[in-house]
Amino acid sequence: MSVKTYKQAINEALVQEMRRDPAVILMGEDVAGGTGSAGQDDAWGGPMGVTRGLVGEFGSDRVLDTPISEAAYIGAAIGAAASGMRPVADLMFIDFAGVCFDQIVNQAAKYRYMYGGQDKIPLTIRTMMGAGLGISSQHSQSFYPIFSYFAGLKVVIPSGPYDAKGLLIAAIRDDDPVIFCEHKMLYEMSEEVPDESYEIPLGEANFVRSGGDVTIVAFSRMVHIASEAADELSKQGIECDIIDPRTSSPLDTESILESVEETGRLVIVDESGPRFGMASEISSIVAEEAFASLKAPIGKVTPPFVPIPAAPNLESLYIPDSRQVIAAVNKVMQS
Amino acid sequence: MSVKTYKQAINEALVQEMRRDPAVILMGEDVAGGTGSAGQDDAWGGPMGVTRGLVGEFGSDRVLDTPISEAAYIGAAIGAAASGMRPVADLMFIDFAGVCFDQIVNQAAKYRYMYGGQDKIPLTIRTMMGAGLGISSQHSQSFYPIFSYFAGLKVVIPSGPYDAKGLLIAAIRDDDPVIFCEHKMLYEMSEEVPDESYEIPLGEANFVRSGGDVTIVAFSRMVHIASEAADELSKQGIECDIIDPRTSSPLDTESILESVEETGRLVIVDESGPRFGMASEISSIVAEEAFASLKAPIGKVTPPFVPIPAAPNLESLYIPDSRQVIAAVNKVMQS
Amino acid sequence: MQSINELLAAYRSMRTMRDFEERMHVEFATGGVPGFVHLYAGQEASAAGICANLTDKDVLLNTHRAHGPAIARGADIFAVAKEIYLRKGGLCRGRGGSAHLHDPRSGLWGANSGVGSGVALGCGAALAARNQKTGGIAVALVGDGAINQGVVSEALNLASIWKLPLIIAIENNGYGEATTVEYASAGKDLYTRAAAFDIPGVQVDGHDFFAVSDAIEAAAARARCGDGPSLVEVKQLRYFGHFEGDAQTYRPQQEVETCRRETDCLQLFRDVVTAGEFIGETELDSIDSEVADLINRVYAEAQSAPYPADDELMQFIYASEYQV
Amino acid sequence: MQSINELLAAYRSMRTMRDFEERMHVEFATGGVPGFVHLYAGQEASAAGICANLTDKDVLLNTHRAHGPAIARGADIFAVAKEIYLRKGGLCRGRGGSAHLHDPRSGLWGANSGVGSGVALGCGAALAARNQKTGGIAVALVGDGAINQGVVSEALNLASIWKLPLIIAIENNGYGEATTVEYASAGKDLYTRAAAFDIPGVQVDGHDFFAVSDAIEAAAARARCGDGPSLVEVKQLRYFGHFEGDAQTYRPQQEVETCRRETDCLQLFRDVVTAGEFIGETELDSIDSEVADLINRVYAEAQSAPYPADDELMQFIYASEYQV
Ligand SMILES: Cc1ncc(C[n+]2csc(CCOP(=O)(O)OP(=O)(O)O)c2C)c(N)n1
Ligand SMILES: Cc1ncc(C[n+]2csc(CCOP(=O)(O)OP(=O)(O)O)c2C)c(N)n1
Ligand SMILES: [Mg+2]
Ligand SMILES: [Mg+2]
Repeated sequence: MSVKTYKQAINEALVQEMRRDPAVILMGEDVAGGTGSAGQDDAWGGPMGVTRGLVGEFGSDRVLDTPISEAAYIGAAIGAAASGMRPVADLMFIDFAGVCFDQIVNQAAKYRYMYGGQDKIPLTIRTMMGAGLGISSQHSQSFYPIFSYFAGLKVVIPSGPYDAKGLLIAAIRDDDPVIFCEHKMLYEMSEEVPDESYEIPLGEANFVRSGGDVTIVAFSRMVHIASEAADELSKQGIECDIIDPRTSSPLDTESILESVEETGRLVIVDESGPRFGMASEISSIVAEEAFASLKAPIGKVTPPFVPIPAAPNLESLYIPDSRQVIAAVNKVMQS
Repeated sequence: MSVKTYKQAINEALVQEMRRDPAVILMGEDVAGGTGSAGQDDAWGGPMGVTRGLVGEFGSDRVLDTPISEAAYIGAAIGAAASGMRPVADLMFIDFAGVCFDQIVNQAAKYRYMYGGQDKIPLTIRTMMGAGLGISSQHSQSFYPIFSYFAGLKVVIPSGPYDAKGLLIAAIRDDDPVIFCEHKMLYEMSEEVPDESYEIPLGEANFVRSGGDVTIVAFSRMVHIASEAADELSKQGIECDIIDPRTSSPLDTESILESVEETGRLVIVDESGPRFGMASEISSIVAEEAFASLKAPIGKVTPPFVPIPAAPNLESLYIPDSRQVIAAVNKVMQS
Repeated sequence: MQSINELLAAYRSMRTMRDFEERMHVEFATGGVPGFVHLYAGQEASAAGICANLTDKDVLLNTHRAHGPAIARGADIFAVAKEIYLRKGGLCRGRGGSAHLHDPRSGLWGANSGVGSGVALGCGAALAARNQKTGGIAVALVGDGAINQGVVSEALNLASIWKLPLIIAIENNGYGEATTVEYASAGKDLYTRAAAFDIPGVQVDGHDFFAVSDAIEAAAARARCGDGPSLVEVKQLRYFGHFEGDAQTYRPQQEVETCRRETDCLQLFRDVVTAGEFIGETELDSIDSEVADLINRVYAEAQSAPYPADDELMQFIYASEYQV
Repeated sequence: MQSINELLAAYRSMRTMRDFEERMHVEFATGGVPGFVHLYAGQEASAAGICANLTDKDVLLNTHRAHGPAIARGADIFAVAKEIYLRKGGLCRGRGGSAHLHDPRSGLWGANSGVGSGVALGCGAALAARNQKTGGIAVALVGDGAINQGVVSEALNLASIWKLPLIIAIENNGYGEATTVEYASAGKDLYTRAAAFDIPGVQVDGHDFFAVSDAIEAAAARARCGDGPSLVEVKQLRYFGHFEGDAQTYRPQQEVETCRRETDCLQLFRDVVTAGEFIGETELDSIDSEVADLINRVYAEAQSAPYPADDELMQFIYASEYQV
């Protein structure tokens, strides 16, 4: 056990899985970086340096720099997965899913079903989501709900280092395609993380906080925004349950329903879009399955319906913050 | 006024807009068909023959066959739209959005906003959705909610010939990118359609049927399934409102809420996926905004969470049918 | 050089593909064949010439024009027909249909839409074969229309820089739907695209089994010894429409007639092998009648097979646990 | 052949780009520059050589390495700087930032991610110019890394078969992020990809303004008279990292030093123009000091500009009505 950043936890998960299983390979743009150059190898170590050191230990047969050709290398990763490998493909920004969307939602997701269950596709796609760096609307999205729409995929959205390590190990060992969405504003977050390998099962929510007055469901970075809000609300005498489902497909609706049945009040805090997103989905499930328990309309705290602007003041207005969560909780408490 | 099929209505909308405005051009795979061949020109006339005859009248400068390169020609259509043209691009199957997703959701959707409002992108993408032809999971999807997630796009899903003509004309005249989703099982459906040109505004629901006991919201082909069910239910003494919002972005929530506030009961019938889809979105909106009016949990009739199988019996089980609608209505009537 | 047995097997393979398709054409016209059906007739020398050079470690990546390559690769023809008819016992349990024939046990991978993706998936199969040291290679089929998909160019580049044991076989039948290759694809010859990615490229007569086989043999040898990918453009003509129901008004009528008369791959093959002293017409004729008989049995069985059980709908979405 | 005024303008343009970037490098290091910032320093002869041949009917499609081309195309440099600082008055009202400088009134279109899309968008600009008979052409910039995006190959093919008035300028600076072009791109020279799509392709020294300008002049003439697209590979080196903050350990240290010393585009330009009798060193020096002064004013103004008003957040999503 030692304090590790999100970044280190992810790196450690990769290292441990690559040691354990020679079928695990890594590919992506600059996942080593510098292949074939006159300078230093492993000069880049992947987006944000997350994969630094891996090519040194595992060699360039298992850590493969790629051209800027996401469709080809994600496709290749699917083909390798169908052939018994266990590839981890790096898709730098979730936004770039646009250029390889067919590979993900049509090929990877449907391969097993469409071909009658003859194959398995143990593929993990690591990708980076989230606003906060001032890099505008094509590098800041959090559209993981889009993947969660499609049967055949699993979608993981870890909110901290401990979860990131355990969920990534589970994702790599999983026999189905998993989209693993890292939040770019969490890479430097640190907490105690076991040194040894461990799995957190996909589909099991984390009960972040127990309160009893109101249920807050939050994912990824929003778990921390929700916690800030809950601290503040506690001073006002309102005690929140916070549930982090950790995966949006499968989604642990049971844990959410359990809490809502007790509290009768629900606020969802999410960085994906306000329409057809996480908040809509959970609210619709709860409205259907815990209708009788609900004492107030469900509160949703999401970004507005707008592309993501770069300017810091506008971007801050875009990202849900704890004041909005507090307001939403107060509102559902009043009904 | 004369009886026209959905296909003819769409063709007529295109012809009339191309006559009216020289900036309207058409591009896509085989939208004429046979360009450069030794046989007949306009031999294909687009998927399902919808665009037959256009190249004859407007010439190959305005009706452009393309290579099988959706990313390039949708990108080109965006560039042409930014230059003052009004392109209609044909994306044969909605499923193929996978290979040009970046162009649609990152370039077209964000062009105006990201660049500070300097441009407009009057682009229409016509595409074909829906199950029913036994052509499996990569040619039968209805994931129009995916586009509706993104700010900057508009999404139209016409349920019949009259709507198809008026909405397509509105889409072409609209100054923003519109995804126009035609249902492949509706092309031969016919009804009275005016010969002259007319617009149906995007964002205005159609009140298909007035009942008062329960509200059914349905889109595209599902409007007809809902109507079948409503006929049957009427015999049982249950009278349904049926609302066809016609566009999912913008979505006419007002009309839905108005009806639900009267009936207190809602069933959504939709062919998009059961998660993060149309049913979830509408149910979430209604649960939030008409919470007090609701007398029963909202009913959702959607396909199951599974890729689309080809076999006719399995595909039939996949597609929502009127018996399921009747069951759902009966259920919400019982609470 | 093929042995006599290999030659007879190649002939049987081509004859089986042909008869299967001629019959399918008739069955479609009379109703009862579901979905979109793309026939391979006329192109048989390609699948046969390719498959003659593959081992059971190798992977052939199919296109939507899938029946011929599936048969040539040795997939159970009864299961092929049942899949096309979307029946129980079909290769994919009736879920994929005509365009998605997939039989990994025979080293046959099904086509995907969008078209062209097979080249990328093939990179992965080839990469895995190399990492796992199986000695296998991958052959990705791609049409003259599909070649213009971005993923194909990306994959050509990737295969080249990674020196993957991959063969890209462009089946250039002159059309992508109704659009001619001359219109849709810049450059006269598609094999020249290989040079842009530093890959050797050749063009062969796709009605000539021996030309195809020789080109693939050379490319396979190159791939197996670690020298990287090759591209083979196989020029040919399809005898039927893009899919069944296509009125084919974009083609001059005599195009197919001339081809059937003058460069039919089965006739060319017959002419070559019967010119020597080892194979006689009667031997081939008896294959013909065996095949005719087989095809009758195949269609009878497929047409009378039941549909998959209703409770299969929700099966095989995930390989691992998925609990909501 | 350029007039003296044109030469002086080209020099001023390159000097402005350079000074803008050198200053940006310093400002970034000391904090205060937001987002991801990709500097163009070293590559100025490319943007200047291209823009010297464009009219106001033409469109230049930028990449993420956007500052230089924006300045060369004549976008208001104050608005450029304000956009990079994400301030009010920025080219895109502070919404796009460094990588998305966009100024359609100057015939400058902003970059998009994914990289490479500009070539497809450029096909559209070129198509529109032809249909509208404006006489305009489009020039799409694309990096040596981005060239491996599928959409680029698709667009090359499309531009070729439609004979579009388009120039594809590959700015080959040797790297895509930390990855060398030698590793990532099959084939030694990128201009050879043109041949695969039946497009003329040439390679020029990208540190030599005149070489770039001549190649673009020829390509533009071809495009304007309806002969279709051309590809020009501009070989060069970037002086700074992929983006600011890049430690550049993948490059040998002397790589940039040598280039700065021996083939700097500004120095090469100076040497050529002062070799004749019409332009003297002092004239260029006075441009240098005017530019230095300008850059000071630009940064001062940008750094002190306010952020966009909060209520702009929901503006300009749609051009037409959108009521929920
Ligand atoms: C990305 C994508 N675009 C369009 C289609 C529709 N489509 C299916 S087959 C086909 C023509 C393919 O032509 P070619 O590659 O030459 O193969 P052929 O049919 O001639 O065997 C098209 C356009 C598709 N399946 N995928
Ligand atoms: C589709 C896509 N993949 C990856 C990226 C991330 N990315 C931004 S710039 C860049 C390198 C581009 O290299 P090159 O085209 O050579 O341009 P340069 O930076 O050298 O000017 C990468 C990989 C992106 N923006 N889009
Ligand atoms: Mg073809
Ligand atoms: Mg570069």
